[in-house]
Amino acid sequence: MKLYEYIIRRLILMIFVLLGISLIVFYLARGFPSGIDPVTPYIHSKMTAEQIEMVRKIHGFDQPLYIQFFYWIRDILQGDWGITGTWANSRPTNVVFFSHFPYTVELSVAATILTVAIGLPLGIISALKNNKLPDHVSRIIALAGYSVPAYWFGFVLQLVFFYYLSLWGLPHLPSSGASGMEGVVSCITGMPVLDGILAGNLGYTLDALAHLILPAFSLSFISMGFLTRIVRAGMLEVLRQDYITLARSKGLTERVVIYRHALKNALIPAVTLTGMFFALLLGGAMITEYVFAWPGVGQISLRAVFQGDSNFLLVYTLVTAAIIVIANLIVDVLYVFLDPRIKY
Amino acid sequence: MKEKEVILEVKDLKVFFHTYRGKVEALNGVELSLYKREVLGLVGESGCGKSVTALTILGLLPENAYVISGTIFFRGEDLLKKSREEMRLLRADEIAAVFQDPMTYLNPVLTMETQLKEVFMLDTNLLRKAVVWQKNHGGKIAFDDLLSGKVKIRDKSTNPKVSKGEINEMAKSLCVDILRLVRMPDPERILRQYAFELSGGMRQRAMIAMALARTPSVFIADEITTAVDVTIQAQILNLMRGLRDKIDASTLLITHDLSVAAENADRIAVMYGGNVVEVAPTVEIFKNHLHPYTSMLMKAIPDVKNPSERLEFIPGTVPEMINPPSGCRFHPRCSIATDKCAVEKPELKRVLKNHEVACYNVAV
Amino acid sequence: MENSEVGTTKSEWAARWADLKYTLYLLRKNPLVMAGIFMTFFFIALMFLANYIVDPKLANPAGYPEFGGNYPFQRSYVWSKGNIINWGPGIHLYEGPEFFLLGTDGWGRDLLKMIVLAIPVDIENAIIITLGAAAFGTLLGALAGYVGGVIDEVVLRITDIFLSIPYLILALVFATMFGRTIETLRFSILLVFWPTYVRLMRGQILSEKEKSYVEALKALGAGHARVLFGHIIPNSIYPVLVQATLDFGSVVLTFSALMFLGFSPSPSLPELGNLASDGYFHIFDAPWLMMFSGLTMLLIALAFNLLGDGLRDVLDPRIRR
Amino acid sequence: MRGISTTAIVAIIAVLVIVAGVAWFLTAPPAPTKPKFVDENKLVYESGNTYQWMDPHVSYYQFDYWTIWQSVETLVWYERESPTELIPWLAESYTEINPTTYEFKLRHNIEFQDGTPFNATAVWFSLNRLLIIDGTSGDPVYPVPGSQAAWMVQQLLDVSLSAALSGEDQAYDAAWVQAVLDQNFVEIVDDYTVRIHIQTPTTQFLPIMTGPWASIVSPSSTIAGDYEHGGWGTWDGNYVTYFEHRAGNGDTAFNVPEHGWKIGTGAYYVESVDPTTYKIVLKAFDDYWGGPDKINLPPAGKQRIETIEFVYQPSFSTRLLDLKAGTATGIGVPEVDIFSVADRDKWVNEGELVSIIDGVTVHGVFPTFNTWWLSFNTNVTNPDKTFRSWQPFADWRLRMAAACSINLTYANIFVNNRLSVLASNIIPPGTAPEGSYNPDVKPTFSFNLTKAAELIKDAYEHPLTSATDEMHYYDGTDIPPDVVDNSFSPTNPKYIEFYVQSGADTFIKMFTTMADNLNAISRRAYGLMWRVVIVPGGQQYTLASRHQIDSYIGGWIADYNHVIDWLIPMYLSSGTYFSWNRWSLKVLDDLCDEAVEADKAGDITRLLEINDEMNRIANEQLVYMVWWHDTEYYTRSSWLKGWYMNPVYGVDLWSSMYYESP
Repeated sequence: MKLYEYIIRRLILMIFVLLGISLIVFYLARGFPSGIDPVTPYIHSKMTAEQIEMVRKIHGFDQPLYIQFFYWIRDILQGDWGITGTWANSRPTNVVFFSHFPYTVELSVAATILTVAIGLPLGIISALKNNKLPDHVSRIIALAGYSVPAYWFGFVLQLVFFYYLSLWGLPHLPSSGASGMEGVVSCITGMPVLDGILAGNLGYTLDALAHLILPAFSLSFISMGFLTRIVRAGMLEVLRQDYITLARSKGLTERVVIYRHALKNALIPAVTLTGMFFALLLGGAMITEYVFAWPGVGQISLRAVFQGDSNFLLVYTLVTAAIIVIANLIVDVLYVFLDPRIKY
Repeated sequence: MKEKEVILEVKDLKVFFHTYRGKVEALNGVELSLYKREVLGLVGESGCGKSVTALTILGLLPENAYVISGTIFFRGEDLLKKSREEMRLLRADEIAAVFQDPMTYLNPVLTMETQLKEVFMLDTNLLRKAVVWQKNHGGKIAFDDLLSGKVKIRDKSTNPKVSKGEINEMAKSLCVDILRLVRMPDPERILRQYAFELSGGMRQRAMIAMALARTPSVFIADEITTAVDVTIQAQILNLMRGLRDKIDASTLLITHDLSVAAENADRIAVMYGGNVVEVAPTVEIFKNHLHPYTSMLMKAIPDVKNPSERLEFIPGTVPEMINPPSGCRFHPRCSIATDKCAVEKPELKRVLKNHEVACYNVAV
Repeated sequence: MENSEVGTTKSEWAARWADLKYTLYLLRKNPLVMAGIFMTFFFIALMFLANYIVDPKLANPAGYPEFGGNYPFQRSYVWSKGNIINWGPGIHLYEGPEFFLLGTDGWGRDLLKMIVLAIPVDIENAIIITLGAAAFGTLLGALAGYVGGVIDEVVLRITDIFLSIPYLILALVFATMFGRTIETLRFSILLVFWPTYVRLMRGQILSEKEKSYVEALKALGAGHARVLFGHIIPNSIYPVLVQATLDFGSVVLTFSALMFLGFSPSPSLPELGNLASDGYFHIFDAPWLMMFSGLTMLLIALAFNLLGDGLRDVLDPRIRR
Repeated sequence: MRGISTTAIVAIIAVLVIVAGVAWFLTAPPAPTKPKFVDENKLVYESGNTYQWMDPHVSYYQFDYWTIWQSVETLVWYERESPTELIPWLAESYTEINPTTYEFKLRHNIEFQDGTPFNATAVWFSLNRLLIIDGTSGDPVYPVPGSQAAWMVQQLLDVSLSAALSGEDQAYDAAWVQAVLDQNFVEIVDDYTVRIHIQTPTTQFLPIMTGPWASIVSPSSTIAGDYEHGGWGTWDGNYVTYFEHRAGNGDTAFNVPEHGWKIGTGAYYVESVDPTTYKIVLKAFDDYWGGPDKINLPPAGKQRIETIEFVYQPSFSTRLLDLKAGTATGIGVPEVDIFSVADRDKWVNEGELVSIIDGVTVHGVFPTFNTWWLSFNTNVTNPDKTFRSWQPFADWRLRMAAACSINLTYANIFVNNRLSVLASNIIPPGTAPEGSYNPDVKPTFSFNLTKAAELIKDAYEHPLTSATDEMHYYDGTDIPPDVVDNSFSPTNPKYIEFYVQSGADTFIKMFTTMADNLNAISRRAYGLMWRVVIVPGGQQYTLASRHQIDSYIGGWIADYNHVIDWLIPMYLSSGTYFSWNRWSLKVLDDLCDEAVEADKAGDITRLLEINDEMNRIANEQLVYMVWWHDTEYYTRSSWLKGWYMNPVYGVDLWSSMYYESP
């Protein structure tokens, strides 16, 4: 099968997956008394009862659930993603979502970079020093990474790098938020750091970076564990291979043997993992964003959950799920370029 | 036949492996000496420690292996006393090896070019001078010229300034040459390909080329013919023979196939259970083999003259290395064994001119 | 298999037993996994003993007779004077009849005792959730893998769907819809964790199905159920065990995370996430509350992850070779 | 296309069909629009606050008022339509016989919740009980004399009998009780007439009499409750013995009416109080008289709410869930979270709070008589009560430097989301009498870091070493010149701490900004370090009252809406906050006396002049850094009708409310 055929096949499957997801979430979010009436966000003080009824008719809120679902799909396809009550009243859901998405993107990128920067070396070290002290140390760090409660770690970081540092009058990191200087530079990309750079405002950029450090680190510390583990396993596997013996017998230096011959093979699974993590983060790291009051989609979706705002939740799950599925696909396609042996 | 100078000498080499299941005594007291420009065939059943010997000489034993005792003298220096870095340098330009299964021994995700070029890149000094030489004399340096020493640049003079691009060019062209040398068709294409895109023979040649590229003085060929079918075997062996005339190297030809050894080797050392039991020139060993194990091996060779005769097989099996038989490891399977054999291990001693045997009961 | 008597012959089980012993031997050689085992045992033991070590009545803030339960607010977030840890200025230092090693929570309850009482709550729920997810996932996966065909496809797509829903959102929405009860929480977390096992088991079954002994059994006319449950599943259960042990940690974390986010049935329920959320509003003036409850969570998760990690290594065929 | 396996498609369609089918069968009936609390005719209020004292004569906390106001009543109370105008309530009428004597005619046939009739004895008992419980309800860990409500009335009487006002601890013995009773505060004329004698005439007498402290309770039930709780045996029927017990045992815990308390005349009685979950349940008092013209009951035909529950729920998200799920009628929403209930953009741009949750109304925002200020304390003592030689805020330069280190306008917009009104001085808008709030009195500081730097540099070069006139020892004697040592340097570093209560994110953010700005100036260069200390709520006041901290963020809700009520505690050297901060400015003291005089004489114009003058001086001296006047908002279910709140106490009163479909 050709590569493009494979991709097309996956894309078609994706559509069905997304359908299933929205069906489940739709049922959960709309099917229960405790869910709010989806028409609410559409209503504003000037509206008459007739107008409200009209809205109900248009979006099929007066229909039974399984019919509402098809109304909803129709609206989605027509690009009408509904109105959300979360965070700001009477706003098109997509506007709200994509106004907060950049923050999540910024956070995810930073976290992923950190993850790779820390996790990769750790994994390699612990593979090379297999069952020696460095191995045990880095393995324990990794294990701690994925055993740590996200909010607790965030809190410890805040306590140390915000509270105690500021207590002693030392330069300290901000405890929460994405920027301490709202509205100083015009919003172009929506990502504080990038905007700061584009506006050439050094102070703003540094401030944004300072806000970014803690949440990014606490996220990366968690995903780092998994990366370290998989890199280590991969390296151990590869180092057992015969071609490493040959490379050594050629008299190559250890550096070349490891970084040219071993790493490239060991990296393949790591790439999958990193890709998946990035996708998951793009879905919004709810708890971390909640603890650090980071205005990303994760935090709003949390608010949406608490407010029972089905319109937002539906779009949110749909988009993030799509991101995850597509990320899967991209990773699989990446294989072809990473590993010459694989063909679709 | 006058004494030749010894280039590699292994004395009483004991190597043990530690595994979850216990201690494996892979080598116990291997005695071996390789003369300059000769081919020594190392013969034995699989699992008798041939490859381990090779790896020990290369200094590539896995972590769980330990050298208990012994010495390996190469040009008068003990390899076992050398640091890892020294061993690396040695591998880089003195001792080269070719292994048996070319599929697993070539890196699947790197192109042949990468894997071949990096070998030349080990000695950029040489490349630089080659580039300079080209600039001065015009024309083009082929790998043969380096081998035959037609181009006198093998000296330790300071390396001249040459751009990286040129060095790469040089290395590339050398790769092409060397692939031609091992009789690979269309080298440029091969260089762009990956291991899995090549046939078994080609992989084997590629590996030989890599070994060759260092113009080594000791050349360890570990079962190079097992993984490939008979026709390719022939080609490869011819290639080896051809190369032998070109490069001034002594070869340690490790094989379980007596006929291969017979065709190629000047001398043959027979190994059994981690010991060398008999060493003699090829002709000698075929005419008059003294060790009972050797004679059994001989019987196991099909005879073209009277094929009707059914082949002998060696009773018993290769000894378990975890707790090997005491004394002479062959005695459980030996027809002429005495009580003494079960007690103490026979030393390899010279019984005839250039013919050594490790057995108590050989009648000379 | 010379005797025509089909089924789990002695030799087969003997082999499994030998394998198990070898596994234990390997475990003993691995320091990390030993640490994991000890910690796990510690917590499990604590789970059973907690209610004897600490009087559960103390979870009820009025359980301090010497204070008559009056002015509970005044003893909130207390840190005993003379405790070795010094949290810096602004901490209300308490000089009173009893000494709180880890300070108290908002109800003036001894945090150490509350943590001891909380451990069983968390571990019990985690066990229920993990076992539920594992059992359900395994059975479904086994079925899909063994039967194959359309059922396989259907099951796979469903797991696809569940795996692509963003982490937590499903659990959150479910919990929101069905109210704040322990049962709801358990089920909502189970929803998040079961698909992995389906995938895992299915893969195992597919590889196991091809093995010759299955052919042999079939040839000897063994029933499907017998082949599946008597032979295939037992032979491919190891990875599920490992996955379950590894998941256990994250289940504990997820469970307490939901509690932390405010899905707790009652704010005074001694549960780690609940204690933490009480502390969350006082992270700067009463850090100990969140610090120690979170630390306990970390330790529990760490224990099981160490165990699972070690098991995975030990059961790795490459090492067992 | 061969790529896709047909089985896959079949399977997927199968899935969809199945799930759709499931959805079909499980489709819940259309959501019942009626919340649970409506069916149960119950009002559930969830908040992160807990009651502190359930006793009306003890409590001094806004949250307690909320519960108390539902169950007790006073002689005079506020007109519902114009909520700052006073009307007779339990009293039928009142007359001012002379500036120090008021006569109250009491309403007939009003019954307490326990069935005993309301009469003059009850009034006598209640008001004297208040005086007897003088500051003795202090926190046993940190006794805070006079922190409680008694002083409100005591200021009208012989202040020497008040720990709060006289400053010295009282010996709460029989003699003292007698002395208090001898003041003859309440004189019983006949069963339904009382005369109240005060010693300092004032126009604020009636407002004071509306406070919860002045509420009238049923003697029998109250005494019974206290005896049972205090374990004092059986009552001999003599009120004096009870008072002696009450006073003598004042340091013991106060009655937490776990099994209910029917002591008031109000619309609801306390059914139970759970000290473990802080849950308070109030039940409708069926024989409630309904207030004058029944204004305190729902309109005719509307059913009043049967049960009121105050639930402690620390987690805001849980509260939000309950509100949404229809299990809570109203919830407390912290300022940091208001915008997960209301629409921030609408608020910041259009200035109206609009709920974004179905079936929820946000009432507000309303101005309250509440001021937030940063106190600068002098005469700070060490924990062992010895005088501390480091007195940073005795130095005007450091006070001014701190005040100049933050831009309040910016902070109120970007940090506080415009949820408050910037203040020019401590008097909130709307304070009686008319014109007390004078926006022309401007603060003397503004955001200016260079000025701050200059001031600190000056304070570093010429440190204040001699005691200034507003400084004196704890016991009031003057301080010799060589005791104070405000010198600081990198080799001899000093700290200045801002105390703020946990959870007050706005203030924490602002303080951190100030500390950062100031540290940037003075930490390296001069070794002067500023830091923010976060403490559990209320602790900053306790520490301040013990003169142990340099400065804290203070917030004060007016006890009763009158300018004197601000001037005395804020500016009089013996006034609560001023005495905590250990300030004593002779000029202000004199002006206070003048103001009181003017007030006695009813000379309002003079009073206002003095008021302005005092504010002007305070601004010059920078005794406080006044920040802003708070506002209030209320998140309630839209089903709750007839909603109204009393601005003086910043609480909404539910007795006249009822449920109706929005």
